[in-house]
Amino acid sequence: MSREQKPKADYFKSIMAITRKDLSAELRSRELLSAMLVFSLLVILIYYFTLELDIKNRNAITAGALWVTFSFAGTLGLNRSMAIEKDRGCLDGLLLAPVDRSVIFFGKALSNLAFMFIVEAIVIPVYAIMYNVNLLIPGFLGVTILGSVGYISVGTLISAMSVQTRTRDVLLPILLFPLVIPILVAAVKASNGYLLNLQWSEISPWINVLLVYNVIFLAVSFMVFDQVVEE
Amino acid sequence: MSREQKPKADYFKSIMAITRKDLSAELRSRELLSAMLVFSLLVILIYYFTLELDIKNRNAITAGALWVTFSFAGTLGLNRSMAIEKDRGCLDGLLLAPVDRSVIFFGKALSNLAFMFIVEAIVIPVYAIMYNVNLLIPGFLGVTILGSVGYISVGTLISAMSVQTRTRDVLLPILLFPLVIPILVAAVKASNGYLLNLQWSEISPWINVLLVYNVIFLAVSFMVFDQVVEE
Amino acid sequence: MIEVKSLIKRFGLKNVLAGVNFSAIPGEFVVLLGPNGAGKTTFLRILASLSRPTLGSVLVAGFKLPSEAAEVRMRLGVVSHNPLLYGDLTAEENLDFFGRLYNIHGRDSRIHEVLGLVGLSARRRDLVRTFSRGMQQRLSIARSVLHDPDVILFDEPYTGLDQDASEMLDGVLKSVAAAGRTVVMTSHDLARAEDLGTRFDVLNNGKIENSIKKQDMGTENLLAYYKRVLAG
Amino acid sequence: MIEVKSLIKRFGLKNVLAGVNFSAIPGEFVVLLGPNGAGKTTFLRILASLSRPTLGSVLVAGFKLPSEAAEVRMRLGVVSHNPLLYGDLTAEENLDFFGRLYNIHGRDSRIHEVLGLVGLSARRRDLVRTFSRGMQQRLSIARSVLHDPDVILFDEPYTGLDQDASEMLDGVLKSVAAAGRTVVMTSHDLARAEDLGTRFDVLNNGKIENSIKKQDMGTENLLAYYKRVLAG
Amino acid sequence: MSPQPKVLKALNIISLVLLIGGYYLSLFYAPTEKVMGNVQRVFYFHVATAWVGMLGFLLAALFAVIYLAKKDLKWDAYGLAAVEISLVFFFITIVLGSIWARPAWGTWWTWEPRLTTAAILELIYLAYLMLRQGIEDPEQRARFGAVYTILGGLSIPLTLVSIRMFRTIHPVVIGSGGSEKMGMTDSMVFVMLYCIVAFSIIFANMYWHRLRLGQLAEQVEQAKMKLEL
Ligand code: HEM
Ligand SMILES: Nc1ncnc2c1ncn2[C@@H]1O[C@H](COP(=O)(O)OP(=O)(O)OP(=O)(O)O)[C@@H](O)[C@H]1O
Ligand SMILES: Nc1ncnc2c1ncn2[C@@H]1O[C@H](COP(=O)(O)OP(=O)(O)OP(=O)(O)O)[C@@H](O)[C@H]1O
Ligand SMILES: [Mg+2]
Ligand SMILES: [Mg+2]
Repeated sequence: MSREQKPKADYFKSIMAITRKDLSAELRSRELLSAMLVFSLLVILIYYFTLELDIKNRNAITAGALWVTFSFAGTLGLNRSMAIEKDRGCLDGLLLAPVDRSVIFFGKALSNLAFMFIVEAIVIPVYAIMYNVNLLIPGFLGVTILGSVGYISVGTLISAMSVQTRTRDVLLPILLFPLVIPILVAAVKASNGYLLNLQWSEISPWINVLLVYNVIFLAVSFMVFDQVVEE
Repeated sequence: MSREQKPKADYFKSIMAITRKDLSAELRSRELLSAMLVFSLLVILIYYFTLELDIKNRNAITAGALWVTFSFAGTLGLNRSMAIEKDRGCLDGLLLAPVDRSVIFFGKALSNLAFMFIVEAIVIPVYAIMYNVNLLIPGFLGVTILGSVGYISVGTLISAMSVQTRTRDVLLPILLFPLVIPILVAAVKASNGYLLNLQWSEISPWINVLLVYNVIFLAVSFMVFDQVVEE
Repeated sequence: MIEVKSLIKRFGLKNVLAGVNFSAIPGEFVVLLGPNGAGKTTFLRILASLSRPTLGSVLVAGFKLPSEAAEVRMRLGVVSHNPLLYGDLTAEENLDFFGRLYNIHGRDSRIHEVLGLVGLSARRRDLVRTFSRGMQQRLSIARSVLHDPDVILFDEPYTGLDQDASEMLDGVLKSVAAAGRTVVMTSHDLARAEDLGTRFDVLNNGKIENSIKKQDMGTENLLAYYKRVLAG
Repeated sequence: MIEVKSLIKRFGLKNVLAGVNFSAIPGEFVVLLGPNGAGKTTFLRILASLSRPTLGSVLVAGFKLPSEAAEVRMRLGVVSHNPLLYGDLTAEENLDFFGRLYNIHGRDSRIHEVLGLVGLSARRRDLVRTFSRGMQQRLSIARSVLHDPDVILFDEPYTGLDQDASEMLDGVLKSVAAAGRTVVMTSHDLARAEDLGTRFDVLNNGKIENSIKKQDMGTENLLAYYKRVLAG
Repeated sequence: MSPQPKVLKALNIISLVLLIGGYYLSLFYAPTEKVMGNVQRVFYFHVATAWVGMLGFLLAALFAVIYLAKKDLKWDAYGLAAVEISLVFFFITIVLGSIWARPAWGTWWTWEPRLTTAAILELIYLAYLMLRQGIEDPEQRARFGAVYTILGGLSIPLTLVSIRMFRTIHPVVIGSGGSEKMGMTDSMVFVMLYCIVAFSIIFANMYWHRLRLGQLAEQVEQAKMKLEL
């Protein structure tokens, strides 16, 4: 029996199996998405309630407010998505499967990204209507996508770590936020550039920062992921 | 054997037993407090970074920024404190004990309040230094205490509910924030009154709101607590 | 003493318990048998006041549930599928905490005693979360008998216990039953059940389908009896 | 085929496994015995590639751990203390998901088959989180044999199973062993162990203290043997 | 525990002497800066502690890579020691900066990229300690810690370039044209370089002690274990 080869599952098919499992579980309960959405709206409301900014200031902070909202909602999503894996020991189940660890990373990252995009796709128009700003700017949307990819790639890695600690519910934002602040700042700056119709030369450095961080974070996360899921 | 009476544990002693258990577990690991603290600092930082407010605006939002920070850090604390009860079925263990449900409520609320106060006692001076505002105003501190009591009393109730749902990590802020917005707004307004040295007549309505909400929330939470912990 | 009349428990539209009648007197040791998903855990949780009956009357230790729950709880010792312990406290601190809530006199010496009983004296200063499954189960048993309860509800208490611990638990259960307590236990281990119980009830299809005293069993062994009942 | 040489596993400064030597050939059914906290679960987790050895060499199904873990995993069926199932998926969806990861041909019919085997066909469309303990354990067993593994590692698989399910599991294990697979199982149920196993290893104080084949046991029963080994 | 090796004892004395020398040079030898006056003397320690602070964080990232490759817990201990000491030094940087900022900018703290990124860096490594605290198994703790220090190490460059990306009041010294910054005389440059070297040696000294402390703690644990058995 021993050393003869058995056919392995296809790399991409396995990734899709994981993503599909997450999406279909979510489709049934819709609890994660609805939680992220309601939470996003609450953050926006609380922002305005406690800050009481005047109109002029409001426009200047659109990108900031949106990104704070996305990152808090994102943590919620990341936490939950990994907690599902940990609850009945499912993560062990995944780890027992004969797939590369990077398959697990990409599978989870993809479904996390999908949740993030769905939330953004709803929050951005709602925000645009509520505060009467035009957000349908291709550049702005592109930056949002770029920023989300970077955020989710570190986020998936960190949430896989934090969920295995005793203080899992509290540790994720603490570990994640300081690391992604460069991404958040660059995304906010670049978005503001598009919203305020600045020159490309003023926007491009931030886009570069975003691209560099995306590449670095994705590469590092992908490379070290097996270190954080194995005992 | 049946109907003869057995001596019950003293009401206040039982409350203290629960609070003490929480505090001594926390004293050992200090994980909850450090998490709440670091998280608070992060929220303040993110605020700065994404909003980039100018000096004038900053002063006006001190109370707002602090209360947003407290409420986010508070959710973290509440969530964790109840998750500890749920993890190995401990909540069932508490419910099996021959103490009134209100004992459990007050015991948990007291330890949550203690955590909240400790966090505030550190965050307020740090904020005062970082933003260069004087916060050592008795009225301001009094309002902080009042607001925290209200927040924690509903918070303890809601966290007992949310922790029993499947989506426990995400549900708490969603259920809690809309309920405590009156408290937050009143606390922000009253604090601002003290910070900007307004007349008592301008502050007192908000203090009244706070007092009324505190009494109502405490009374209601205390009364319905047994409904949410029992199956 | 336990008395349950036409108890119904519904989850959604499914009647998990569909009219259970049950009673047990002091000194009686009832083993509750039944296939997976029969509702044994659900039944015990209701007796333990952890779950409310949808319909029906429940009397435990002479008090009504759910109205006189506090009195019932004082007299109740429960082992459930979960250990009901705090992972961040040591074994000793866990027992001390529950000891306070149960208002136990001579708490320290009693804790010492039960820890010895379940063979965890050497590990009493270790955090519960580093315990192996069987060690948690042992502590869970210690916790349940700490206040010398009148009524004992044990849901598969032998789970994860090794030979020593199982024999220890045999001893505890026998001495408790001999002291005139009421014991209700579920188990899938029929050999053990046969040895300990004084009565065997089979829960199936939401009802107690059969109940037999040990002295009435004659030459039939428990396994045969159980299979016969399930076969209808 | 399993071969373990001078395996050490340390938690902090505690050597939970202090030099375990162990081997099992195809067709062998090893029951791992030992008191609570002896390190049985720890040992099985290492064999299952879920935990890394601190020191020592481990060979499972002819491949080295941890370096050739992926090959090992393909040939491994594991039941652990946790069900390893998604509560928010139905029984069927859970098996379908794992079936994809294991690249099983004729997935649907195989799932149908194992669900029938563990007696959950009727509940296959129900969410796993509404299952009772024993039902989760059944599904967990179905999951572990889905891909017809060469090596089977079962940690107290009888936990929570009722009579029917236990007999089903007996059957599964016997047929698997007869088909030349390697089985390692832990259990505290010596009667069952004696019936199934072809070899009995006692893990104690971080070492395999004794190992005996069934045909060499003579008239001594397993309980007596186990107690004698523990007594030193 | 073996007594301190001779080199370490010598290093203790050298460190002390260097520290006293640093005090002397910065407080008395260096010329008083024209615009800011005596507060500017804080500058020498401010820069030197910032340097060793970041040095430790970088070392930790390096050790993390080695740990992940070699899986020898020794490297984890090295990394942890570097982070702990650097956290202290970096905290001193922030405090000294604050003390300086009070007269220079009229505030203890201002929201400005260099200061903010410095604060974030400190928070990253506090988070690192919290991560370690939440994990029992030393091997897992080491792995997670290593992964996190590598990610944290990526943030250090950003802190460095932050002052170049934003318009800011925190001055840029190295590599800038030198037009706006305070006029550094040669003796000022000398004191600065002296302090950087001195603090590097002090860092090495403390690092050695911290490693020995770690080994001692481990021995105590082992002794305790033996007693229990
Ligand atoms: C990564 C951390 C830091 C590094 C590498 C750093 C480095 C430096 C350097 C090299 C100078 C001298 C500039 C010159 O002489 O032209 C300087 C000046 C100064 N730093 Fe920092 N610093 C750091 C963090 C901080 C922090 C956290 C604060 C405040 C809380 C601070 C406050 C100051 C002040 C007030 C000055 C003098 C500014 C002036 O001349 O107007 N620094 N710093
Ligand atoms: N929260 C719930 N929601 C829906 N159904 C439930 C819930 N809890 C239990 N059930 C169902 O109730 C039935 C009885 O479950 P219970 O846990 O009482 O069984 P049991 O007799 O203890 O089984 P086992 O021997 O496997 O432990 C099962 O069919 C289960 O699916
Ligand atoms: N993460 C951990 N940290 C520290 N100690 C641990 C950890 N996991 C297990 N242990 C210790 O390792 C020892 C062996 O545990 P293990 O779970 O392997 O025992 P076991 O033989 O499976 O026992 P049981 O029969 O009770 O299941 C126990 O003393 C336990 O306290
Ligand atoms: Mg059950
Ligand atoms: Mg075990």
